[in-house]
Amino acid sequence: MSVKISKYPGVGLKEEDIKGKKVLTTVWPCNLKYSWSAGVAVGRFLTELKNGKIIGRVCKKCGRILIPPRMYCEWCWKSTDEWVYVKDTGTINTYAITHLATDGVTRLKEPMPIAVIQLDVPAKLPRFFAGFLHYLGEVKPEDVKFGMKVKAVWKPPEERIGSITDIKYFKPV
Amino acid sequence: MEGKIGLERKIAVVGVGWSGFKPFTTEEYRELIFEAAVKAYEDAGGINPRKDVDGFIGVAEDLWEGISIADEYYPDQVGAVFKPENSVSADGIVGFISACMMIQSGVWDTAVVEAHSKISEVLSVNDLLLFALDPVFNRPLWNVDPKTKKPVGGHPYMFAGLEMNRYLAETGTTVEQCAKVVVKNYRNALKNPFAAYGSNLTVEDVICSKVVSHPLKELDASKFADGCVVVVLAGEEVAKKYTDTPIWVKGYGFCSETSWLECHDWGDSVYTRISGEMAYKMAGIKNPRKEINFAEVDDTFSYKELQNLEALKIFGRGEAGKFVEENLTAIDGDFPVNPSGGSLGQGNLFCANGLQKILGVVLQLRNEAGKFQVSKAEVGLAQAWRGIPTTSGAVTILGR
Amino acid sequence: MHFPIKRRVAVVGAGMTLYRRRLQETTKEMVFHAVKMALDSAGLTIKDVDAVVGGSAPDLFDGIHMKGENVITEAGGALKPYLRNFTGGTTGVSQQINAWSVVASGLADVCISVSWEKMSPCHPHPQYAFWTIFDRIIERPLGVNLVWIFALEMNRYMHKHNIKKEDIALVAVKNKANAIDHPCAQLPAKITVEDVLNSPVMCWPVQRLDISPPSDGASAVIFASEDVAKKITDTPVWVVGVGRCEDTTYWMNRDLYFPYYAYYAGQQAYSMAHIYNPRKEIDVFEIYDPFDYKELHHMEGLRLCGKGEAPKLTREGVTQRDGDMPVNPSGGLMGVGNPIAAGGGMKVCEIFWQLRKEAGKRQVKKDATVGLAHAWGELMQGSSVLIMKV
Amino acid sequence: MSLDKISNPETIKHWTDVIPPEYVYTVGVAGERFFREIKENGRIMGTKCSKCGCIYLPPRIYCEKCFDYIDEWVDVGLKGCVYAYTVTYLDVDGSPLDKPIIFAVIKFDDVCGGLIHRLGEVEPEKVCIGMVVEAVFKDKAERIGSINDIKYFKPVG
Repeated sequence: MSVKISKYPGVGLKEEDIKGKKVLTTVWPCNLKYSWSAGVAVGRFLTELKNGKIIGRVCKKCGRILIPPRMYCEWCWKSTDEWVYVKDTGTINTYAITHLATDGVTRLKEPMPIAVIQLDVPAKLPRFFAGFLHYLGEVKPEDVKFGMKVKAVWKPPEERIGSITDIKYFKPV
Repeated sequence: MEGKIGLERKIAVVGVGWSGFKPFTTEEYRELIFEAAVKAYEDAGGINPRKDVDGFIGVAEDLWEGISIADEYYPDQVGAVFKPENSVSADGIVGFISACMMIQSGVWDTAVVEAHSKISEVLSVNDLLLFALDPVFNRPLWNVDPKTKKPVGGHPYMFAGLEMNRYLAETGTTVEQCAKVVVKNYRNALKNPFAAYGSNLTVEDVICSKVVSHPLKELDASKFADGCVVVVLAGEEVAKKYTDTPIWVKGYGFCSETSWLECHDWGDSVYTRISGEMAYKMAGIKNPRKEINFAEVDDTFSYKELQNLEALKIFGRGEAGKFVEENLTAIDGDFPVNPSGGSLGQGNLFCANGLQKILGVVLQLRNEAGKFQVSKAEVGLAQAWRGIPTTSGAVTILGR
Repeated sequence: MHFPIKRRVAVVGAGMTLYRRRLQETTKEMVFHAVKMALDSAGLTIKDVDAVVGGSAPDLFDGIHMKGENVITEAGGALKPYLRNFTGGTTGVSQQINAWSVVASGLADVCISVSWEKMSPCHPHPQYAFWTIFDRIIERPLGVNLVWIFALEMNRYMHKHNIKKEDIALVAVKNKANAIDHPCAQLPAKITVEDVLNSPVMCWPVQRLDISPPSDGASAVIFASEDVAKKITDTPVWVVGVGRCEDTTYWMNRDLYFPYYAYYAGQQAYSMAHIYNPRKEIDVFEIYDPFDYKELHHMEGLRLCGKGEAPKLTREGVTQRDGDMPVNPSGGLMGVGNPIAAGGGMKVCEIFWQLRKEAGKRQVKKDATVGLAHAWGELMQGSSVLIMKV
Repeated sequence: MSLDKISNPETIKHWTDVIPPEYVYTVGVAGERFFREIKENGRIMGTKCSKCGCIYLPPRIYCEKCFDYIDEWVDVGLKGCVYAYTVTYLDVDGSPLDKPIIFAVIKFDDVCGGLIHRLGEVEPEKVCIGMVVEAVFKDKAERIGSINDIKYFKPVG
């Protein structure tokens, strides 16, 4: 730090200072509502998930299959060309085992494995692959391995709503 | 390659593209951006962003998208992957100026600026406007119902009401004159094929519309629209490679007034005045009324157009209303203002308002504006404001 | 990028507040503290300032929409050109690129660049705000947590190069110890590798002591043109290179083991600064370290060592303050705290102080003349690099 | 290159969600003193710059003109005048309000800034710019140290 500066400003507080109302505060519960357009690509992706299928877009120039699908190939910078169904199997590209819930403080009762699933799709550019983030199931956390073959476990058709959670999780095969 | 650096380096708009400009669009916003980018790159002589563009500037404000760090979702659809890219949370014109500064500092030759609005996705726009207030001194005036979590206590347009009240009182402008702005811009929009809200209103229609926050009426406020604008900029030496009709950036300025609404000058648009002065100085303009032919200024609320025109010194203080009444600012008038229909006629695009203004000016300068083409278009001015409850604005002057 | 940069730009002042989990100061007050200190240290007054660049990460931390507008006056931007840069975690350095261009373009002679973050208002925990950085439709419904993606990246990195957690924990040990000498530090500590390995698991392989804390804080630096800089100081710190790069949004479609975004951002800055061998030609590094493995990851991305070699350098003490290649002598985000944008801002301040030999107890042993500040962020996809030289 | 668009309205999909965090803001160093004065003493205090004499309301820890720290506190009184006002007929969600709310920017003598607050005990038609108004506080027991401890401003005389 600059040797010339002797004091740095700031008044640190403890959680109790705020909870115990030692300092004045104002509160605002924000509840912002949105209804996001899924658009052409993700809209179709969700529809197909409801049908129990995974669909991607093909860029004929670089030969990639883009999943999650998008209407443009960011690499060639052109529109993608056609739709293609892919199998719901893949390998674990990387995984982690979470002990935390979404809010960042609540601890889960059971640690849950999550993974980036590399779908079984021919990869034309080595750095890129098709796939997405999802839960792993029917496997003990300590048994999860890199490169493990996995397959999607779908919710029963009547429970599917057209969401990424229509896949319950991926399980090892 | 050797060239001028700094403000002497001339910059041209070589391509513009747009998409949407509708109250509701079915595409995802990134698909809208892609569409606008395709048009802009084609307009710039068919450039390939992966090869020909040195840098990109994105303009986005998190909560208008419902995404934290909106910049994350920016690179793919404009072709910016692995390219220098920067984002500003400001008005579109500030993004445009950021790109100009990068070109003038010598690191980039060609730059792309993108701004968009997907406001139809935001179901709680007014809650969000309150969320922009100072949480200690201003926001507690509203209560949040603990059950519904909905804030109550008066429409946030009351900030526009306060400004309008003070502006009318200080200048003697009348509500009829403000209504005339609405009538003019909605009529202009009828001539503009991509304006969403063109209609044939009368001054009475405006004055008799529902009062939101006296003196502000429902029709004084612009309605919202989705849309995206992409602009391609290039330094002098490369601009000619891309287009035969470069539109030169003659000057720019941006300014923020204060972060304390209590200190805001409610009757005047101080930020516009200062950013205007900055732009005039850069462009060497002494008499804006004479040296500029037309303007696209912020009109998210009707009185704003008058207030901004006065702040820009195009009209004297308190005179803008009179000139609007005399049809001086009509498309065929002496000094056309918002010939495209402005935000009132085309819809309020929030962060993208500034680029929409630039788009309007560029089309005029290229004589490509069709039915809303003004007769004399040598130099045009674009100005934008960030909307309530902010005090930030920007100006740019473009010329043939 | 063909043009020679003719207008030289220097950093002439820096300031920062304490970094704490909760500060009583409002966002406005924090920003004023930092800007005031930076102006004072440069010997400038507000009248000398032509423009202001602010930088701050998500609005959902401060809980103020369009939060750039909330600090205009405090940042010194009242009635002046003011803009807010915002590129997520990289903001702290990418805003310096914006501020640099304001001066380099000739628009301004003196520009304040202030970064701030007040994460404490967000409840139940600032982490919650991070849920909203994920894809709205295909990730958020899974209940994603920020730590997840880092755990995924860390695991991939460890797997690819066969790196042990012990090696990564060394970074946490080093940075938290470095922070002991930093007067603003939030979490300075003398810890051991065992402490890290025994700390609670957040998301395997990430444990509590692998992570930097959420913080409140602000930092500011002053940019000046050559004329002004030479008038007010004998030791201006010149900005010689800037770089910024972003990878695709679809992080789950690429191999996470190597940070190509850092590589390309580094390349841009190196070529602008005419640096061919960064390991030899740059003396001191402030590399973004919100998680301990990120420091190693980015060292590889910035070409300071080969792929998978960074743990070895750390083990050998090369990256210690008295080492051959000091990395994060400030204590980094692991030790000083991580108020997102201000975290990057702190790194720029530290390089400024190191190059001016004003870092006191934290001064690196070698004679530092060239320094690099790096920040990284967004969906593990972006990097900004700033190279400075005395 | 072709751009596919949605042509079948049945395939339009939306994903609806909320952003739910709650916020607790500290009122700051200057705000702490300001609101405690309101709560305990029913006084409206500003801070004064000893260099330029400028008084700030809401109070700040610095002078924006001299750009330096200030810590002199002065009572600005309870009376101010209306600088701008508006009568709001709609609520935040656009529904009509039972009773219109009058908002005003209230300026105090020789003070930089002022307060934005509601007006009460006055008919909307009677309000005018320049009108002198006075703060009406809640009962001391009800005050919590917030800007709402002032119920509203009412016309004087």
